[in-house]
Amino acid sequence: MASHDEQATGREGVRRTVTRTLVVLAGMFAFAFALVPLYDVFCEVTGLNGKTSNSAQMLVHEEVDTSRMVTVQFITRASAGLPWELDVQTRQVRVHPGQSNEVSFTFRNRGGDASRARAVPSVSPSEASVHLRKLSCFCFQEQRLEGGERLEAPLVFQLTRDLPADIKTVTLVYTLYPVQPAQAAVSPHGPIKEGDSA
Amino acid sequence: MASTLPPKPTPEHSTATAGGMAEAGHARPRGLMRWLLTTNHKEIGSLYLIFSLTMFFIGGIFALVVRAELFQPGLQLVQPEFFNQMTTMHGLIMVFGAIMPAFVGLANWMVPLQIGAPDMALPRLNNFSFWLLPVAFTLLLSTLLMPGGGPNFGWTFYAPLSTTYAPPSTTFFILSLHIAGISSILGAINIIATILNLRAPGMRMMDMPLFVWTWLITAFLLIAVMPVLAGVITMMLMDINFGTSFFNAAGGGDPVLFQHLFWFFGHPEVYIMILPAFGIVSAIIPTFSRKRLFGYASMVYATAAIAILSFLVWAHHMFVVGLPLVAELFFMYTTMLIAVPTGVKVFNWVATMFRGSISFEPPMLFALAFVVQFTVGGFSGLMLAISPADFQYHDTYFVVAHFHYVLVPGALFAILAGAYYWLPKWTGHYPHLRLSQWHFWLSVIGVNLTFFPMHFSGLAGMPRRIPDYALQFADFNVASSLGAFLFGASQLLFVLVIIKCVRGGEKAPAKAWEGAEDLEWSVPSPAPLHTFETPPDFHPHRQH
Amino acid sequence: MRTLLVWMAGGLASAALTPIALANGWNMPVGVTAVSRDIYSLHMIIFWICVVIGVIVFGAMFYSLFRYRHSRGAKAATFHEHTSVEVIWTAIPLLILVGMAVPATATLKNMYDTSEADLDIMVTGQQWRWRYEYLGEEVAFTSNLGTPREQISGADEKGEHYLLEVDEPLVLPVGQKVRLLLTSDDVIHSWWVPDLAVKQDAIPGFVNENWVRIEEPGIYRGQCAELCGKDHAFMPVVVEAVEQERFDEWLVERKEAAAQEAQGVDREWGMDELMERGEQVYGSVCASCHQPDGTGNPPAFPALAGNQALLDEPERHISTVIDGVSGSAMPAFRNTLNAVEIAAVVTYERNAWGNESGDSVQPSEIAELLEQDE
Amino acid sequence: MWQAIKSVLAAFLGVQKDARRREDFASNRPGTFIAAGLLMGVVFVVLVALVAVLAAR
Repeated sequence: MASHDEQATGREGVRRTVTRTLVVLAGMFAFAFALVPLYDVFCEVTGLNGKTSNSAQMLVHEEVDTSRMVTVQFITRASAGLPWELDVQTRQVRVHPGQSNEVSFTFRNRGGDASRARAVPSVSPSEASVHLRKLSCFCFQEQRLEGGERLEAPLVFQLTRDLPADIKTVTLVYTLYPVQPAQAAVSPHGPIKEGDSA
Repeated sequence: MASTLPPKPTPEHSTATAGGMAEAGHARPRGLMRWLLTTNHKEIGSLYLIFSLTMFFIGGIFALVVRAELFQPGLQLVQPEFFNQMTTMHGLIMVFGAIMPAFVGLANWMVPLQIGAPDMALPRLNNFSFWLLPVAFTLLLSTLLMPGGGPNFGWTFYAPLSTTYAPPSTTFFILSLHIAGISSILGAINIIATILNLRAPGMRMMDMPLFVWTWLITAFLLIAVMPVLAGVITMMLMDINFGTSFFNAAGGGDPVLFQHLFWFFGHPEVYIMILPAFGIVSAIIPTFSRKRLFGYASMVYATAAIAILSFLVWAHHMFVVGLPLVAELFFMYTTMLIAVPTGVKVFNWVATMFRGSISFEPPMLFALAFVVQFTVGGFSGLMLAISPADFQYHDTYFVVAHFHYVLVPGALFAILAGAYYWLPKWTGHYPHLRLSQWHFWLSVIGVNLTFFPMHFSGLAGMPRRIPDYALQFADFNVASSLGAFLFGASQLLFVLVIIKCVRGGEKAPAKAWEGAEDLEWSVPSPAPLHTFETPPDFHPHRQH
Repeated sequence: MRTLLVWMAGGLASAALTPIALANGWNMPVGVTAVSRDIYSLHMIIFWICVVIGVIVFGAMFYSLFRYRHSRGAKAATFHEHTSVEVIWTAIPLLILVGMAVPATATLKNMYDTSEADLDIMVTGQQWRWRYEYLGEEVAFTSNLGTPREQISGADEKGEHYLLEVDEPLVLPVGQKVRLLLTSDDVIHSWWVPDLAVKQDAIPGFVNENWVRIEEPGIYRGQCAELCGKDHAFMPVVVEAVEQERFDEWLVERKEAAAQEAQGVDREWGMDELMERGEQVYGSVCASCHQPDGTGNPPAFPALAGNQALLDEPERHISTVIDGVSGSAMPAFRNTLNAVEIAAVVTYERNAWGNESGDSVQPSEIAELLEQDE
Repeated sequence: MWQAIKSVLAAFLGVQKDARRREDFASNRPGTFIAAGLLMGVVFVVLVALVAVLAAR
């Protein structure tokens, strides 16, 4: 800090200060955008917000914990602007941690025209989302259905053994949202994969 | 706005002496062009202050529309759509148009005078950053006339209400906020450059008056968080216009992310609006106690501590969005800790008064009211920090009471205190004593009548941002509305005081207040247009 | 001097008023759950701590103002720091805060323990109503503002529960742990009942959890707490807590009523019947945006009266009501209204306010579209 | 460095002796203090987070 300098060198100091603050400024602006992916990573690691991974995970081979049962509830919802329905074959299952399970979901396009949609998952309590591993899920990609078409899609998941003991119920909610062509093109949260409807 | 400037608050003779100074060989432009092109820190400071006062009245009128509608249950004057625009605009204008520019204006005027600098480090940039403001706020106000109306989603503009569900004018709202943000950033750069480089020879950092210190720290906060705000609103802009989904769950985005980013900016922003107030009060209390500020070093350190902690508490605005338990606890603890350095400040002010020699001129009255009422706001802040209790307080009038106590009898009273304190230096005259006292007492009564009952309506269960309410909240709202109109009307007295003070009044000497010691009191009153062209002699131990 | 006296009088008056204020129910409600009582006591503890600190600090301040007045000839001392005093007044608040943090942490942990619930309820916020689903019970309904518009505009006298009444309250059993799962169809809402000390944001695309165990039967009223657009003030929450037996009966009644309504689907409905029912439905779910006279509030809420596109395209009219419009305030009513209600309201909209299409929509047609057999 | 850390800790609490403060500001090495400040900031966050994690158990 140029506090003891004379006025003449003061101009030099001003230039230096301005350069430095501009660098900090640019850094902070970039940081704001960096926070978006950082937040996603943070959420995935800590389970903040009940976000789940949006790509397939590997099965963790571990012994099934038969000493306790966890209830997994499934709730399906469809948002406005989409003549689709999403149903689940069973509303809830009781599983042992460590075990892998399969549940079947049905998509149906009630409308007359083809359209695209994406099921957005959310897990509650959010702490459980770190321990929920999806080996296969329809939610990894968007779906395209012709008018009147129906599609069965499986969810294969595993609750890992390190699921905290106080979590006895895990609720998985899928909300169907319409996909507008523009939306699919640019997403800050990674590319949305085009799924095949078969 | 600029063309209707009231009589120049800078002393008239300053124009007369201007001729032979500074830009030798160029005749200084006169009239409107003089104000458009000025690079003088005192003139720009005055422009900022006048702009901020104008915005204060516009934002105040919006508040009075809100209070008039809330005077009784039922919808009488305005429809909910318009009511929401009024609450939103009131918040945006008061935060970005009134409080922040007022502090920048005070900094422009006083920082060079307090550190013995001839002007701000970057005078032309200074002019530019001011003139961005009228552009930004004309644009913002014009959104009210656009189809679908202006912003109606609260000053916190939570997504998706402010993106997918927003009125078409939102793009212009974002643009105006960008411009205002750039103005703040440029102002901050200028202040930092001035403070770090242009201090009088011999003045070390720890010799600087606290107003300079608090503004230095505030400027760093601005540099750190305004770009984050710019980032957030850019993301909004992209979500609205370019089909991205940063905050749109339908495209894999997250509305809660918006709140994290907003409050990462928003909480330091709260301190941006209060730290310079600490500086002003820390100048006034010692002056009128005729005693050195108690714990100068602690004050500086506490300000720095508050600034650092302000980056670690943002999620206390989000206790009910469903954070995990650990996050909830973390932010509760950090928020409670911020009470410690804040408490230190209040204790130091009281200790400064203890065994002083106290007199009650208008600046001191406002400063004392600041200490008491800001502390009341601090107490409710401490209550809000208790996360389980916040489940009941959150988004109610209790919160409205809290932040208005911090910002109105807090920040605003400090600005008024500063104005009364430095008016003799700006105009060469003391403000009219009787009128100032009337202004003070009516303001104190008005402000408490407005905001104190809000604690009760909030605890009784009244949510904020509603145009109509259940019958059990009626009495509180009658009181609040009456208080608001009283407060609003009494601010007209302030305008009267300023006009009278510019025109004439009791002449003030260079050292207008007996106990005042900082460098600004060594130049004549009114301060000539150019001061400290040769650096003053600064004796470090004169003050500390 | 006079100044000082006024200050002190003011201070004393507000200090004296505080207990009166608390006694008159201006305070946070104690509520009817264990959690609400814990929160209330935290609130009161921290309040009294603030009062004590306030009395000490302001006491010292006003003492100084009084005692060391310049007008009394006070001479200023010269001290300006005192490290041990500073350390003490830093350490004491720190200790008080730690003391506060301990019970607060315990309460918070309890509030976060949603495990082992007896009943799960899905709460969905929608501009501007709440939808409740009793998971596993096949019971679901929406809860709209019950206050007539005439009371809001001032044409009628305001009722006792003005703005805090709904057409159908959420019915919960007392003594049971009820888990609430909250989400939203559009913007962020917040479900709040002060007596239950539950306030939780409902966020589109995400689910939040909270829980409540009500101890006393009664009717508890609250409101949406997060700004959610124009009618934010008009989406109340009403919870009716009843004994377990009454709750079981209510569930049965609810299911029977739904079954009865479903029967109405198959028969042919007359125009007058549909119009009458439609007007009723329109008034409770559509009128707040599209206005009672169908003029709407463009651009956000289009007019229905004289809307040529609506009259020309009956299929699109129906599908808009069933599926809503993405990214707008127009929700999908497929789960909110049944086939009869949808048919009635569409018929009403096509034939009211000078809209004279003359066509009527039968509940059976809607039912076919919805394929409610699944 | 130890001196810098002590001063930063004092800053966190907002309490500092005039003499020590004078010493700090006599040294013309802001770098040390910024480094110490950042370090203590991180330590502080980790500490509070740790307390929160333990309390949540």
